[in-house]
Amino acid sequence: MKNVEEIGTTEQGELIINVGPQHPSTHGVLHLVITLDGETIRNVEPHLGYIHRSIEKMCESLSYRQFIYVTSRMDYLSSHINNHGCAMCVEKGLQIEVPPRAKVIRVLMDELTRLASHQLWWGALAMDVGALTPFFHAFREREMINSIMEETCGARLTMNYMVPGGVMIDLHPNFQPGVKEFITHFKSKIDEYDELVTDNVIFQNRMKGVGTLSKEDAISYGCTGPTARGSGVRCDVRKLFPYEVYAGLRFDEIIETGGDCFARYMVRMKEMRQSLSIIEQLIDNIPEGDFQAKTKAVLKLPKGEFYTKIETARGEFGVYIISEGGMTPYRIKFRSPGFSNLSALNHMARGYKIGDLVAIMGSLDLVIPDIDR
Amino acid sequence: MFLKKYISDIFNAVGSLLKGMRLTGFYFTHHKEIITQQYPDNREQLNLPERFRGEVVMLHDENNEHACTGCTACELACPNATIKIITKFDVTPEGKKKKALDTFVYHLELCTMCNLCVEACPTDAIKMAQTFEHSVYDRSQLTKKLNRPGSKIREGVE
Amino acid sequence: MLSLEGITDSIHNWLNHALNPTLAMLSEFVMVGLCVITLFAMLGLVLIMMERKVSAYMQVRIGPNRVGPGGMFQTLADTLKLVVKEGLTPDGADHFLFNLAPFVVLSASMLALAPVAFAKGFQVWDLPIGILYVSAISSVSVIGILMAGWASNNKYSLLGAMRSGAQIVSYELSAGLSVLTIVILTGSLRISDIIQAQQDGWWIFKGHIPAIIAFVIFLIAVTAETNRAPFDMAEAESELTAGFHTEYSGMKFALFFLAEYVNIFIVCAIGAALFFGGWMPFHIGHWESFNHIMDFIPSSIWFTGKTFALIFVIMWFRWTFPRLRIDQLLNLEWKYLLPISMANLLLTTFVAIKGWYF
Amino acid sequence: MADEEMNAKGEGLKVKIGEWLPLAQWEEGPEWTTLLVEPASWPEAAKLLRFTPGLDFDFLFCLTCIDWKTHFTMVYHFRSTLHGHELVVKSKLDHNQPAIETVSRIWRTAEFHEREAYDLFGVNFLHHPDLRRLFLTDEWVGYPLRKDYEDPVNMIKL
Repeated sequence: MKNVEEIGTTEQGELIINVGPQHPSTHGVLHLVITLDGETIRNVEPHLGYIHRSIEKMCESLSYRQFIYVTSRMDYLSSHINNHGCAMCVEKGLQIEVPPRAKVIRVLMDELTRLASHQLWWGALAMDVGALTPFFHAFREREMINSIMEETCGARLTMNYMVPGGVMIDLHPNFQPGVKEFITHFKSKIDEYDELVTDNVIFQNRMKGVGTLSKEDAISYGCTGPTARGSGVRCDVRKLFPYEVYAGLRFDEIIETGGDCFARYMVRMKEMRQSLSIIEQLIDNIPEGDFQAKTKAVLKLPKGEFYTKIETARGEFGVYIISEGGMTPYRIKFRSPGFSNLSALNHMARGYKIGDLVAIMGSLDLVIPDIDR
Repeated sequence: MFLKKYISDIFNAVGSLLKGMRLTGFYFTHHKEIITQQYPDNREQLNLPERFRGEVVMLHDENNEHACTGCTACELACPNATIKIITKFDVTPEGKKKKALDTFVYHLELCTMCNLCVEACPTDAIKMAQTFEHSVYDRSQLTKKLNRPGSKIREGVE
Repeated sequence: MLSLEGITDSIHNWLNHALNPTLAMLSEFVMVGLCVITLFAMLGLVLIMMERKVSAYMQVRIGPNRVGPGGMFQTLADTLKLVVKEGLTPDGADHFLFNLAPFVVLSASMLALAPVAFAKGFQVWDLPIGILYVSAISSVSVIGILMAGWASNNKYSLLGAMRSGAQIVSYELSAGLSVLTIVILTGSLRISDIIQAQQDGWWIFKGHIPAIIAFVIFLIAVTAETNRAPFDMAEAESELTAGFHTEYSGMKFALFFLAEYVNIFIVCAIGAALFFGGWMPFHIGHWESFNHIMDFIPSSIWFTGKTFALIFVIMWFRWTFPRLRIDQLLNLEWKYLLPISMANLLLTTFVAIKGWYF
Repeated sequence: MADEEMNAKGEGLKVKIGEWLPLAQWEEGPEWTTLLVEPASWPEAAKLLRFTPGLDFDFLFCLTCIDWKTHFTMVYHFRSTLHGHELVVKSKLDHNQPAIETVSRIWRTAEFHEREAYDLFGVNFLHHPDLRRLFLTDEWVGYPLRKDYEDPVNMIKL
């Protein structure tokens, strides 16, 4: 039998373990090489690229109408918001004024997507720390949102509903009743979420004081979204650089100062309630009118550079289009929130236990296609 | 003081655990809450919304006529080269040559159901169908010809 | 009547009558062995089915419902699949230990079955130190787990096995101490004595506060000792993929699985014997008529009911709680359970000396 | 944010940076205040941008590279979480041997973003702590996001 030295240890006798690319808690094909001293983590090194499709290169050969749908495949849990960001960037280049109805529909869809994404995250996080039941409870509510999406957009996950100038199809007549039913249903269920997971003493012990990220580090590592807001950084694009109708809405930017997994957890839990309130404010106030602005059949962005940012469920998603005036972008850069958040993982996980690594990854809400692009 | 905190800690912890157990206990006893859909059995009750995007189909009326002019707008709109339109030249009664559709080739295996082709079609010749059970035993079966054999363009569609 | 009382005696008498004592004993061995193996298979099937149904209902699902009526034969089908599956041994593994480990684990749980009283007068071996024997044997299974983890030549397995070692060694203590509570009240280690002592009421009622505390600690400790969630450190599928049995497949994996469920059954049977009177019907003091009515329900049904109720509670834990971290797990034992059970032991001694129990 | 306000902020920034970098060059962009930096002076400029009171660009939210066939342009997007102003820094790199000083010690997020740019564009970041391929395998030949990159296997021409 081989001795331990031959099977992968460092000079200090630390154990090197591959977590992933196929591992139950990496939620995809993330590959982490972790160095362990007993149960304690000494180093985490992410190896990326298992589903790198070079979407940025792909987009260079797609027209401005076509490239939007590809971005659903990046952060598939907030595909609406990704599409929205791309559509906004094209509109900025073409100076298209989006009709008010389309704006409201877009915001509604964004918030529903955010809710669905956070629900899945909640279930997956609970599963990571070992409770399997919340996963199914989360999917029960997510299913309602998916059905609403399916009815209006025609698909459940990669909707491709946003087009430059508005949305593809008008809202389905069942949309408003469906969303209202969902709101009443979810309001009671979100309290159950707290009962089942948030208040649980085991869960709190697993999350509190684990994976702390200070405010300075969060900024330096470029963290955005709930990850940074859990460390006390104001970074909600909806508040800092309001787009669409967010400026006229009443909602709070959730800031927690703990910086640990529990703070990030609470940010997302509270954000779900904020999203609910945004949807409530808008659902009865959808203005009448066009759902799409008149656009040319072939879109050509003027020569120049265009950057838009949008708040996805994971953080700030940036679209950077460099146009040479042709039918296709000269270069596109997608600033994905997960990529920057992941870069802080090593800093956060060092010194904690293996079980904590799983909890930290869960609290970062990583979506691997978003990181790999 | 330490002992008091120690004991109250234990009681709070047990209380929070019991709260969770009450919830799972509730679902254990209330079978009406079950949301499972027994999929292959409930095909009859399964109502997919009319907008659901399953695959691209071409609409044919009772005279086996469609509305496709072979303009290739869908082919250009498609991001994945899913659609290939082969055109031919028909001779109109006036003796003029006119471009018409010969074969509408649709590669279902490449399609991402993005609906851009349907949006692009000027004559509403194609639409999205609600079928979703697309599995076949051979990949070549996924390449489909959407216009039916012997079909021709409807009168008056330009 | 479903009562098994006397059946064993008549078989014993008949065998001794027909054969010479050695042969009689040998044939009894064979019969008991066959019974235990059958029981194992049955327990595995029933408990896995139960687990899947319990989890399904708690997770708003239906659970297995395709094979047989209501999915009853699902586990049978799964077992069939596992039996015909190839049992792989990894290249770098220590072949001998790797293949031995599942049998060690299974034998340990088989041995622990000996003193369990299934019904009135239906017990494999009523040895005078029954309780001690069970706690001793149940720690043998950790050797099997360590063996499996080491021999797999897989770092996940090794970590799982090490965790399991630390965990079982520490939780033995509080499990043992909580068992001692009842031993003090009864004054005997023999299981049949403990059950007889509950003729006028179960210990959980008769022993009031100390017994209840001991019961709660016992429940937590045995959940940990059988490696069940929320203490499933050794498996921890979201951290260590599958822990010590990562590399096992086919029947060898099935043996681990089976041993886990049989262990649950045994600890719950012991728990039922200690705190709920085992096969003893529900008796209240000297209400002779009430006790008499209760006696009409056969003792085997009492035993099964109590054991399965306890098993259900342990399953309920699993499908509600998140997993603890390894250091929190040890903290819970050394900072909470152990001091409390020691204090409880003192309290029990005091109560027992003063005779303040019913 | 209104355009006038943005412009005012941009002008203010220009003045402030001009105090520290007298030779600063500006590019007229539609949206951002854009500072052009020579690769040689980038290390000092980066420190200035990060640590000068009143500038405090502590948040590097986007780092990318553009292949202009004749040269590369590194683009850094900065924001100050204290003051809320934003700045774009561009640096022109040689096409044959693109190299620029790393900023991963000033902004930790740059470590990953620079590895990405190295991986996909082949820009050499000097003194980077761990400059390796991030997405692609170590044996990969070429830099996929360059305009002259050809890969007959993985790239499908439509």
